[in-house]
Amino acid sequence: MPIPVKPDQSTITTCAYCGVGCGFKAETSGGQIVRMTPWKEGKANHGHSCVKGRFAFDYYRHPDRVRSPMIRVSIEDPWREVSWDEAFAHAAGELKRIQETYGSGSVGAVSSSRCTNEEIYLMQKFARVGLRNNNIDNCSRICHSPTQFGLSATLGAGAASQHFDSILRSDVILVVGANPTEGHPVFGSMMKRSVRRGANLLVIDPRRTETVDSPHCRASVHLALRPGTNVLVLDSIAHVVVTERLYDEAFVRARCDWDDFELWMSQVGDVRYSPDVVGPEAGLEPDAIRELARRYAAGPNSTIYYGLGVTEHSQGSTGVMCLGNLAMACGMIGREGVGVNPLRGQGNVQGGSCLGSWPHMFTGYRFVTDAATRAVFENEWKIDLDGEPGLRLPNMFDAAVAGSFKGLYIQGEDPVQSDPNRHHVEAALRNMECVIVQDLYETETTKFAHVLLPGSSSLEKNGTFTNAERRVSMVRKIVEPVAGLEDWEITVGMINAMGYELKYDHPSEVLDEIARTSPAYSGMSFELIERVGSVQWPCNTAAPEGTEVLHTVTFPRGKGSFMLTEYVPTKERVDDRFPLLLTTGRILSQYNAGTQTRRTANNAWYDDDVLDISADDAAQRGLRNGDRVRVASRYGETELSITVSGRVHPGVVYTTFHFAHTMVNAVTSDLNDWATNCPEYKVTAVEVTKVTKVTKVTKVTEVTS
Amino acid sequence: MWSELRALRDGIDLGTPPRDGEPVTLSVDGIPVTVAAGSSVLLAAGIAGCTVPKLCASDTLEAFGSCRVCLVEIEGRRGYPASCTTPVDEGMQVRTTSDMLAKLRRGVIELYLSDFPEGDIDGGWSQLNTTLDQVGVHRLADDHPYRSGANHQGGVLDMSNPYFVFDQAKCIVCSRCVRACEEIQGTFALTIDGRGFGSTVVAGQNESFLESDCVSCGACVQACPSDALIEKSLFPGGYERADSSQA
Amino acid sequence: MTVIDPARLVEMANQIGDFFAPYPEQRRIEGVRNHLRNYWDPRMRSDLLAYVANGNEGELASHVLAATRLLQTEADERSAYAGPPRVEH
Amino acid sequence: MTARVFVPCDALSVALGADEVAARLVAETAARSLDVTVVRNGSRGLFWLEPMIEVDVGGMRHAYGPVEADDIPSLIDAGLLDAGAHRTNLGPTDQIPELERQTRLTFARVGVIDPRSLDDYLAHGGFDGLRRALAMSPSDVVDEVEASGLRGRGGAAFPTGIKWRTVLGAPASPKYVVANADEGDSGTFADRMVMEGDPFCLIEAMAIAAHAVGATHGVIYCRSEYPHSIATLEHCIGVARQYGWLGTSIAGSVLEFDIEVRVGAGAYICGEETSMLESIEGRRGMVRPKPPLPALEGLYGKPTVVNNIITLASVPWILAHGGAAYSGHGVGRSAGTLPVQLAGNIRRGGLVEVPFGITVRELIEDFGGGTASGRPARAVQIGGPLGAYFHNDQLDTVLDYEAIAAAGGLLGHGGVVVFDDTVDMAVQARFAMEFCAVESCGKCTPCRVGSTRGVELIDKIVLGEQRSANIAQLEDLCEVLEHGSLCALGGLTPYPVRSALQHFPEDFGQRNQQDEHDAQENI
Repeated sequence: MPIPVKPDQSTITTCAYCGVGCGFKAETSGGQIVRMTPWKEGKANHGHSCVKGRFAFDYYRHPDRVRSPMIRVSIEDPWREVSWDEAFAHAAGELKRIQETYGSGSVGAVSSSRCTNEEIYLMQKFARVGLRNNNIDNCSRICHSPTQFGLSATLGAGAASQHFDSILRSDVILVVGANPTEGHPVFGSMMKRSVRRGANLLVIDPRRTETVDSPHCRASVHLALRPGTNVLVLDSIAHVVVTERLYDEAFVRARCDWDDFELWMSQVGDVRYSPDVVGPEAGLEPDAIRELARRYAAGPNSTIYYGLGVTEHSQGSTGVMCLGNLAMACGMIGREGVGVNPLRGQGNVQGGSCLGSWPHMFTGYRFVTDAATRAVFENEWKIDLDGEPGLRLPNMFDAAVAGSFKGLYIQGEDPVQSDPNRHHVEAALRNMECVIVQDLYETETTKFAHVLLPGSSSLEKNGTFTNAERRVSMVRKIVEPVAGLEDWEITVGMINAMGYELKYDHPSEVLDEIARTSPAYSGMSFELIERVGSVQWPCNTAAPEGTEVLHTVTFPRGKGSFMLTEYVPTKERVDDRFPLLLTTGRILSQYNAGTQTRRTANNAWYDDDVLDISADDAAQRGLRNGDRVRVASRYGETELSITVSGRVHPGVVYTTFHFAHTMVNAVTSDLNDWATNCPEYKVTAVEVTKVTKVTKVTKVTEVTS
Repeated sequence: MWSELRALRDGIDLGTPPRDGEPVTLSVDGIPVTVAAGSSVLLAAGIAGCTVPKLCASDTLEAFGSCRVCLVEIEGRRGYPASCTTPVDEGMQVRTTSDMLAKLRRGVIELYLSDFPEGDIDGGWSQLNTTLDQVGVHRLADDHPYRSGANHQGGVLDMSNPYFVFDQAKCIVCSRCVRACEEIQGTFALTIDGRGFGSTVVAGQNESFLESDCVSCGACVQACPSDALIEKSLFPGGYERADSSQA
Repeated sequence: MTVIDPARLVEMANQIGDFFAPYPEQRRIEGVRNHLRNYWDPRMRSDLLAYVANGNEGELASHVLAATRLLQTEADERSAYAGPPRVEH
Repeated sequence: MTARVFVPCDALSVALGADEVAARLVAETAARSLDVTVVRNGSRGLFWLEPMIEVDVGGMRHAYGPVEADDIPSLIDAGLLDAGAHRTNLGPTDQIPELERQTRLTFARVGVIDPRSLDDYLAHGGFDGLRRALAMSPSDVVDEVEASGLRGRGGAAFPTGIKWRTVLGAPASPKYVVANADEGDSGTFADRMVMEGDPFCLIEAMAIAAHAVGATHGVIYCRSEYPHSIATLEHCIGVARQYGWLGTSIAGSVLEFDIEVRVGAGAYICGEETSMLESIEGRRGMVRPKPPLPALEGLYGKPTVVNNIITLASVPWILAHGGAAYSGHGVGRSAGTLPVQLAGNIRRGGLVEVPFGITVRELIEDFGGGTASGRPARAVQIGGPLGAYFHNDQLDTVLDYEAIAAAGGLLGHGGVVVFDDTVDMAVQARFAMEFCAVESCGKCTPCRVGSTRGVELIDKIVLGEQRSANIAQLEDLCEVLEHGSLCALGGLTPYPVRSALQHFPEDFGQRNQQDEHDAQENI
């Protein structure tokens, strides 16, 4: 019969894919999800969706799911299925043994932005009360850690200043290093809607992306800069603003530190940042830089949206500061239609940043070195806390290679595929004595694990996510977790096994604890979110239902601070051996490391990473569309097929990193951001050569071994 | 503020986007109702509790006025304007039911039914089913003169997208999918090809959905009132077209 | 044994130094000092200090070297502060 | 002194051999060393006389027609240049009865002047209307148009002054003037004749409209089937720009206005004003719902005057001579003149500009000379393919908007198509439904599906299948089409269908009982 199954139940939840955080209705029939439909009342998506959230949900019932806890002594051994209790006891026992042998600081944990706020909070609590150190990091280390750093430094809050709807009030939209229509599709649709209504779109991106040019949405200025010259170009834009006196002096005098502003003006106002000097170095027309600066400054309401094209550089944090400076200088902050907004990659990257999963910070971006903050948590947890920062994830790997770091509890992460310098990460993991991985599937990283804890997908648990606009929304359990425990219960089990006893009956109690200890969340509760649908932090007595637009009256740090943003060229340079610059990104139908989307029918659109190369560069190398090529850098090499594309300029090649076997992170550089160690994924000097049959066979063997 | 986005409610379709505007008071079937200026008569009627049947209208899309089911009568105006495309005016007096309206709606619905697979109506739960219930017509009589006319029951069945089907036999050419692709998603992958009775929804340059620029966001599936675009996951045994023989 | 390779520590410290270089003298040095204090594991700091003290001063930029020396004092690192806020709530 | 001979250049005359006539004339006069200038004028609209050439003798024009190229030697031999006697000699042009009896206001210059000559235009009162308008305030210009009683000649007959006042009052900018030259009604050609015979008049009219409403841009949307019109317009717009009648500081005033020609792609529906706007904007020609009125949200969402070519072409005369002078013609609420286009089975087809108030019979018999076939006229379709069919016993109906409406028809764009007694009115009714089906944009369901069902029903009726049920259904369908359609295409299709059914029931498969019974058996 052609009559469709009618769902018997519908539950509102939040999509776990990207940082847009769309509200969905999970419709079930007989306990099975039959479809996901976008929730009209979802304040992030207003009833819209993308191919991932709307359709790509089958991953949760894929045969590859890990269905039981497993342990093994050596990574050469086969897995042995065990009970949860045995797994917890074994894992905790190993961590304690390592600490006794190598010291308290020899173990750590890393949390996942695909987990809920409550789960991320429990992971940092695990490190602090279970491991008794600050060796806790989160996966935004490799994506948006510079956002938190750079925006905190300038504006005082490491988060988007606006809500998504705000873009409909913008006259000018500046997109820097982001491709919303692919990476944040539902927000991208909103952006296009704003452009169709007359907003002027400005794009800074090395590629001619879909955002630059698509039907009825075209950038009026596109600065296709050479990868790695972000700070140079942004300083040049600031130069135009300063030298042409396009800044909003009244705003700066009222809201910002004037002395720092003058210091900043003297720096960016220098002739070394004039478009005539910068243009040739960045591969841009000087007048295009001027045009973009003038349009942005003219507003009346200009807004900035940016992505990993800003952060994933050795000057990632500096680049973010450039954006904060620019917005303050032009008075484009503190009302609807303006602002500075990071587009977050994963569903809960903002939550990952907010909830204290940092080696140097507690929840709400408060330093562990601050005794008063420590006292709040010591009082809540009834335990003495370490007052010194711990190791960051890359430093944990460095320390593991050096032999001083031996145990790691990884929640829902696949650093072997997604972290920089794959060989270094593998060496680090090999050097550890206990690697605990909590994940939905076996991954590249679980090959190095000793304990495998079956994670629960976002369809299998209760909690909250915080999206890229600081919006905290409800995640609801639609189906039972495959191995019986939700992720937060697993971490609670680990904490208890470490010897610190605690008990929560429901994740709402964890959010209550976050509210008790964190000023920006002080008004937050499941009850409130249930009542109003979703809540943007800060949520407190002054803003009992949350805050849509930040910085309307003052900045959290008081006066806005102009930071000096000297351009320091990356050490990664092209030369005769590696004459091309490789930059990376993502595509609509696949998601990050692809662990979920690769297990859905989304492969129909994109079933492998490909390398985009300009026609010039392809011709020089005798390459044609579809050819297999070897991509080699100073760090490693891999093989990909090419697409000859008009979207990249000569000298630039581009790929995605959705597929494990392509090992793009074996090629990318191991340089990273000066402030946060966020990897420089966006700039790697490479050479591309056609694969001969012999090498191809060799490579395939290597990959499958 | 932001009404067009934020005043949308789950499970309720006001027919046209809610507006931010000065209050305007009118009466619908004698019931006074106050809505924002710029709102449609259809929306006002809904708020007054007078349900007007509709097919091409949705509160997530701008009014289009193609289905001609939401016709009403307005005191002092000629004819039977579509309530979706008629903005409210202060003091306007609207009638949503009359013998003539019932006759016209029935007449329009019969035209739809004359090109729709009968087997897909009983037991269905689409917007079309709701509208048929409201108008009170569910099938053409066996001897109805419209029977055995030209139709699209052998039209395209596009299964290329991994997640949804497009079955032209069930397409009522309301353009909701086309408009959703433009207004909501902004991809402009869908269009109406052909003219008049030959008008059909096509993806791209008359390609399959998978080959076209369609990004599979699902906005078209969400918008479709007649299940011509529908999730494959709702057909556990696989999608099969209803018996295409029109009596 | 050092917690991580000292060469890596030197590289990181100089990279931090590059950022603060354009600031006036005092803020430049205190900026680096504050960053190391607030963001680095103490073992990384002490390893760097030990390495530098071991005749490797020349590997650090002069203001970075000055900052490592300040780390050894208990001065109030908030004076002339040029880095991100240390405590703001 | 150089003699001037006029040979029409409009599409119809050219189709009948005017270019060959002109070429032959040039060649023959040159061979005989005669001092002759051949002027290409527009058509006078006396189509049965085309190609009709004229010679200027002492300031009076004398006509010859129809003329073939091979007639040229004999014409010259007969003293063409002195209006000599010849088989084709029609006498002084102005005294040709079908022309003499017309009241040519809008078409005063058409056929008289060289359409491409600005000098000719100026010598015949060209731009007098604009000059006078520019001396008036925009509101006063609108008053003048209102006073004229001019109503839209495209078919809807909406008062032009009121439309202009709405645009004048709209605060948004920029504003547009769009001239609708998508003349798609079968049997109509008035727009074409203006564009090919007096194009500066259209330019002047649009500039007047621009001044009146505050518009800066004009668009002439012309159907692609009119290549001569397009070429002539492009040429004249260029000339107008060159001599300061378009562009900035028009005629020394502050008026700034320019015009572009956009070419349609052959869809009848693009003559509907909102579809036309969609098409100009680069989209598929689909009807937009109204409101918003194009006067407030028209081209690119901005206030827009959309007028038919004839409406616009009436305006310069009104401004030059005053609204009152115009409204002095006509009857009742139908003021001024109507350029009627006689076509179909008619002896003397062509354009007839007459004041409202004349009867249909006068048009057909006095001007048209009855049917071409000589057989009795049986039906007359007035107002294009969607106009009602008039029975020959209704021919005394007066030509004015209200009277025609009262008789169940509509005047439309002024097309009058005559049929003799051999016509099958069921075929004509079917044609109306089929026309709707072919030209439907497909947006609204009554028109998209209903037109096809209409064709099917008429086929069944003619075959005698369940005749009464099908006729009842056809009447219901007509009701749905009339009241339920989005635009006039579906809304008016019932007019020809119903009028055919009502006045000519005998054509609709009147079968005997046995036939009906057999037909039912066969289902």
